[in-house]
Amino acid sequence: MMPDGQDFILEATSISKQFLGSAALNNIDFALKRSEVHALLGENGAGKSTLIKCLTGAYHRDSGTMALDGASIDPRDTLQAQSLGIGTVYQEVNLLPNLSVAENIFIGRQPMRFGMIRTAEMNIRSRQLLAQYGLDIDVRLPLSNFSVAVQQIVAIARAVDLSGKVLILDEPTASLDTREVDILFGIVRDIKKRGLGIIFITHFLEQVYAISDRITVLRNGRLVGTRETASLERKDLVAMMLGRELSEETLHAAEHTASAGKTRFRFKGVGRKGRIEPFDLDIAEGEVVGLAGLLGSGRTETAEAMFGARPADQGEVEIDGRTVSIGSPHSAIAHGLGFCPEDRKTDGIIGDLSVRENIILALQARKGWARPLGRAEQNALADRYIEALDIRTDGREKPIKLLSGGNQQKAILARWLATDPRLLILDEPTRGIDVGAHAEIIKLIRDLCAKGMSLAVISSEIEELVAYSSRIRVLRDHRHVAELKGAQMTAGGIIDAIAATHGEEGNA
Amino acid sequence: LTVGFSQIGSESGWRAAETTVTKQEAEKRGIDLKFADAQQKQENQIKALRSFIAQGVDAIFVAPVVATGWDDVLGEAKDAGIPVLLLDRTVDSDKSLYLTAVTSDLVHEGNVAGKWLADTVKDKDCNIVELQGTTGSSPAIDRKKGFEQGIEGHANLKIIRSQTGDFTRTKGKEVMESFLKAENGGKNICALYAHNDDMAVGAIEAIKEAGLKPGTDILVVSIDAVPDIFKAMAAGEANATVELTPNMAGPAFDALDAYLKDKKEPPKWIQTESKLYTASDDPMKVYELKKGLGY
Amino acid sequence: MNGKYGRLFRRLLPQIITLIVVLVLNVLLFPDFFNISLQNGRLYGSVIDVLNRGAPVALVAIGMTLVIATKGIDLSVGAIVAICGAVAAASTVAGHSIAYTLTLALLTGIACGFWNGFLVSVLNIQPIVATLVLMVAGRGIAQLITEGAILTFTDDSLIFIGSGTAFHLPMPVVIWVLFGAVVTLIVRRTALGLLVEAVGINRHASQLSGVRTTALLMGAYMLSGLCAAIAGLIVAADIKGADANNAGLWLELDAILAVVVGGNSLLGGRFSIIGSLLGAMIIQAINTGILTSGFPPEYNLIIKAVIIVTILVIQSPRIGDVGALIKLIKPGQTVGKGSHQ
Amino acid sequence: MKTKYLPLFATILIFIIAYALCIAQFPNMLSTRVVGNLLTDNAFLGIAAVGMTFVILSGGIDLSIGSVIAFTGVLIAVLLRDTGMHPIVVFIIALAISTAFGAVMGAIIHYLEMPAFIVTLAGMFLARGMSFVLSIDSIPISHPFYGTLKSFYWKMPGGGRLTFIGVLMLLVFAAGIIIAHRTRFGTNVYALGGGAQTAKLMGVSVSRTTVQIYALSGFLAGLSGIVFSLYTSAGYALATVGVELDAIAAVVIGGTLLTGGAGFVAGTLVGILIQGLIQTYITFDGTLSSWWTKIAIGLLLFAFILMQKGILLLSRSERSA
Ligand SMILES: Nc1ncnc2c1ncn2[C@@H]1O[C@H](COP(=O)(O)OP(=O)(O)OP(=O)(O)O)[C@@H](O)[C@H]1O
Ligand SMILES: Nc1ncnc2c1ncn2[C@@H]1O[C@H](COP(=O)(O)OP(=O)(O)OP(=O)(O)O)[C@@H](O)[C@H]1O
Ligand SMILES: [Mg+2]
Ligand SMILES: [Mg+2]
Repeated sequence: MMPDGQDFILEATSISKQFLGSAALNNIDFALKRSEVHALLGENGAGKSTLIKCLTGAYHRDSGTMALDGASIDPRDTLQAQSLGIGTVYQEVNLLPNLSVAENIFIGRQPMRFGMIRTAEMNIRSRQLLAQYGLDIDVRLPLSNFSVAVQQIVAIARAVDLSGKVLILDEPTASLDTREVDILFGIVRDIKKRGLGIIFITHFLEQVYAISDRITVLRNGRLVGTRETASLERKDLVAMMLGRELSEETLHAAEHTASAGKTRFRFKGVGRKGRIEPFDLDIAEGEVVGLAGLLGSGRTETAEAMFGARPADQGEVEIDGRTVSIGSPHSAIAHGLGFCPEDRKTDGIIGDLSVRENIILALQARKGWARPLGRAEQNALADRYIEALDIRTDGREKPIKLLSGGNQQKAILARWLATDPRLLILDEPTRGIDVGAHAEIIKLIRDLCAKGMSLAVISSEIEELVAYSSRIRVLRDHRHVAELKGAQMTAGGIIDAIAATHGEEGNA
Repeated sequence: LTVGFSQIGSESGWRAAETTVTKQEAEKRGIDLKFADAQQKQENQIKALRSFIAQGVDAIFVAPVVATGWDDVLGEAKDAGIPVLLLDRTVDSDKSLYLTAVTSDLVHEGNVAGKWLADTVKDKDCNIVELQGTTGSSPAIDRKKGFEQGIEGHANLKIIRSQTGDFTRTKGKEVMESFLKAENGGKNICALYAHNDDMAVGAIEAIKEAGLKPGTDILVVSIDAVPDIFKAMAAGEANATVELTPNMAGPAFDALDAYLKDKKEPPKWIQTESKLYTASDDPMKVYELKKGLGY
Repeated sequence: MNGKYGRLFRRLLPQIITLIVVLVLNVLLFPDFFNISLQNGRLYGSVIDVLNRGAPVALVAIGMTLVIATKGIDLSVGAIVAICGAVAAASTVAGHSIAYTLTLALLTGIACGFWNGFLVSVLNIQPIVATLVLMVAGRGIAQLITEGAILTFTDDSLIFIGSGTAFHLPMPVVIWVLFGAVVTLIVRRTALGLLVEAVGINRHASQLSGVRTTALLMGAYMLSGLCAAIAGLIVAADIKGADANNAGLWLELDAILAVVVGGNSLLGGRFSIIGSLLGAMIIQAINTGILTSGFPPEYNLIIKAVIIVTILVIQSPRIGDVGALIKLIKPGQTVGKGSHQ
Repeated sequence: MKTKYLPLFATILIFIIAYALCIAQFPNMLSTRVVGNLLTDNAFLGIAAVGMTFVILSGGIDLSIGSVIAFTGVLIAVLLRDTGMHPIVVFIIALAISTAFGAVMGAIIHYLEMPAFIVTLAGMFLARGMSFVLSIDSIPISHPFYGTLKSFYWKMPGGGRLTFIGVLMLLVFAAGIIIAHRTRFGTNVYALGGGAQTAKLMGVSVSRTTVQIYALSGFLAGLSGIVFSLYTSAGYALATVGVELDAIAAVVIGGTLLTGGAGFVAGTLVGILIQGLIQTYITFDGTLSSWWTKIAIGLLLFAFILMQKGILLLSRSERSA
């Protein structure tokens, strides 16, 4: 062991940060070693993202000191942090949708000649960079042309390329499937060998154990402790995070018994040209249909066609035996559907509105503008869901954009639960949600089904799908290719069904 | 015969009347008039002139929005052999660049108004408030200058407040309201001089609403002679106006005709009359005469 | 209840203070500013002038507030003012009844708003350009109706709208106060306000939540058209004539300014109609102050610019943050406050 | 074809179609005179619109340019009249002032977090007011250097003139295109338009870029003022009222999104030409009254926007089919 000062590449002592009276960080000490992957864990709203932002100059900490390589630093903004060799992927994909993929990767450090950007060179280098992640896309296209997952990979590639000393990843794997996660981990191990320090935030405990060397846990803005991963039991880790034990029963979901009632929703030949091939799907009362597939396989498109977000241009929908037309979200909601979209930042939250208003929005929209929910009623609803879903907020009037990512996700879920839908479509509902809440939500899904609600759930977490689905649809290249039931529904079975596609990734 | 006419725009009733009269005059003579409205912008007028030249019209009429900046385009017209006649305002380019200018004398108009006021109030002390036209426009500058010249040497006449009313009724009324408040409910004011009739008509409303009698308690003199001021005059609410005739095109066409037929060079400036109208001129009759001219 | 009004008061405090400061400035320049007397059964004085002359801006600002809340903007209001004034004048001159005339003018305004709303919400044209079309063409339409002249009328009931008196107050004042109150109540007592804000902040997410974004956008522009129509009636009635050339000229800029001075964000979302109305009064108080001050007109614009900048600097989200001011003077220094995500 | 360039191609296509239609009706419009005029008459507008393009690309707006053009013109005229300075010195002074003016507006917008619309609206009042204070009269400029500059033109076959200012505009556009697409500053401008917060997290210096953008717009407005003073040989406080709206319209017709982040400097050039074409067409027609002129401009504007939408929609559905 080398002496202390040599050992740590990044050291932060007693970092504090207040937001309008409420303390987000309270005297946090944090030290990152050379050549280590350091997992930063904690519940939603524990302060992980805030700590990252303080370290990289995105926020100005109220107090505390920082040192990089033993020398005291004080990054004034992210630009300076970058030039110090700290590369970061922030929690929400923070890239510019209007710039090309290559420009996103190279902004601020484009290859230049005679004061001009060498675009061709930049594009070639971007392609090479992304190839390491198994991504073969046209880097000249605007980033917004690609799915969240691709954007996530671009963000990672950019940060890795930027980081000379420290790489920080804030929930980078939230929207990636297993294959991409494996690729990412390969790269992380690689740069770890090069002597960089890596901070890694995630809510997937398997990933923590797969990659990290040490773990730091935060709770309510306070440091709970730092441990060697190898010597920390999973159960103890959860207890550190939650401040209580999580019962085995909730952690490991019991087999779900399909209690299929009578078929309620029937999608016949529904599809949309160029986006999703026509498919048939019946959903019974109390049933959970899981949708599995690789990124870009057409799961979101399926959901959008069902909900009328991008209305289907063929096929028909029957509800309780009657043919209905679903041409817009408004009509879908009127027919008892709900849809929790995957990209919470652009499709989910109404940033400046309060948590309360965000929660009641869909219900209010369904009732129409002329029948406003009374204030007391709104408060009651909001409070109910804040409690039920354990949304961490300073109160229901806090603008939702100021909540932590996971808590935003819960509020959006609450918005739909408040409408008491008969069929709820969830696109990656547990993205960014902590272990405790994760278990809660899975339990909630089961309860809802028991009460007769039908669900269609899209998730990249296959274990999770297995845990609560009655049936699982497998998608490939914008087509529904298989349906797994009962005994077929094992993680291995699903991966096999998906893997049949491997090699010819959907690029339409 | 094709004549291109670049009009400033249609910012007031007077200008609408000028356009109407020009079209009527052209029709009377069987001339094909190409009309271009410049929306108050000199650059549009220059563009219009260039287009006229490109089209190869026989002559160009232009009512220039501002005096400066015409040398180039007038030079181009000259090169192309197209005579240019200025209506209603002149330019400060070389006189060889245009055939003639048919205009009134803006300074003179103000002067006539000033003289009338001086003659009317005689030796009595008189505080004048002035409603200026759009700040920076040549009628506003010249009519102010002319009026000041007209009352020069009469120490009893004093302009106590002067503010722009943008040549519009609404602003005329609003500004007059503030003058009245600021000058002891209007009791300090003896006369109003407005750079155009529209502002005067608006101001008359304000004076009435303040409980004073326009035309008696406060004398009202203005310029343009649009029909509505004659109505006010007939009602005793306005006292005098100086006419700016909308018929600039008539004399211009005559000059053009003579020039094209007999190569007769017209004088460089054809000045229109700046006639003073007062209540003694049978305002209702003038009103009837002017009503149909498109004011 | 108390808390709710307390919040409202706090939200409007900067505007109220600004208005007071501007009024105090006026009094300094012109000591009789607050003198009010009763003349012919009507209150008379500079303050009344401010309320009265501010009517068109105030009315237009009501509609503009909602349009801006949806992340839009309506440049055509000035033109709609001209059109509706011209329509009303033409209608009375043609001998139609006052009821017919008013209905026609107001419907015209709503129709103009419908056109804007259609371009914005159905054809998805950017609001600034969509309304630019009517801004340019609209004044032409108004001139077409009046043939470029000032169309004068003598119908007393129409004139009453502009220069009549009710409760000792000029009619325009009564109209804008009442109309502002009605719209505020409708918007706040129903869910409309919330839905409009949601659309303005995140149109796509709102739509996915079942909000009828198209209809709401349409409604906002139609309200803006209606407001402009009422303003058009007032402007025409005030001078007993429809001046298609000048009625409502540059009114859109004043209205937008009023909305912003009223503390509303041009980026859409949260809005306050009362704030905008206060903003309109602040602007009118400045205008009236400039007129009574007696400075030469060449200085009007400079004075206005300086006052507006001062007001906005004071109301800026960064005020109290002395660091920002220092930073403005010598850029490069950091401010010890977090930026928001 | 890359999606990105679709709006640009749509605009160019529309321009070509529209020009062809005009020629079908007025064969005279196919002359070098008309083409030369299109460039010369719109030179000042085009130059200012390049600045406006950058501002709009960054998600801002600059309402002050019309007033700044007028102010620069008056300032130049006053300085040339009252001092013995050479026009080139005067130009440099004028450009320095207009650039500084823009930079200060940019600083206020950024550091005080005030909306660009309002800051530049105040700037518009201020610049116009300052020109009034300098002189309410229109001041002619008769310096021989102006004559020299104006004598630089190329007489095209057919009688049209390719003037100094017309070429200057094209050069400014060329420079604008290079700056937008080939410099870091250009990428930063687009980045700001895509989201200032995000751009900041990605390491773009938002403060510096904002100040630079408005300074550039101020600089180009000043240059446009110089061109306008060459064009009219005068300085006049009431000149170029409402030019900001023309410039915004040109930028938007050229396919740039007002929300920022997407668009092209080259598109603005086409936008300017389209507007010039509308005006030329109306003058050639010559039968429209003042009001029909306004209505026609509005309708043609609308038609162009619709056609653009249509072409975009068509090509999108074709690709996804
Ligand atoms: N700009 C802000 N203003 C006010 N409060 C904030 C702001 N940003 C974060 N917070 C609050 O600070 C706390 C910590 O948030 P943070 O985003 O760091 O949580 P996190 O640990 O990253 O959670 P998650 O796992 O959900 O991402 C939360 O309660 C959040 O509401
Ligand atoms: N790995 C990839 N490589 C190239 N293009 C991709 C990739 N992943 C997604 N895309 C593109 O993004 C588009 C949108 O994908 P989308 O996210 O809607 O699919 P999905 O099946 O819902 O996936 P998920 O929900 O897992 O993100 C796809 O149609 C595809 O064109
Ligand atoms: Mg977080
Ligand atoms: Mg998806």
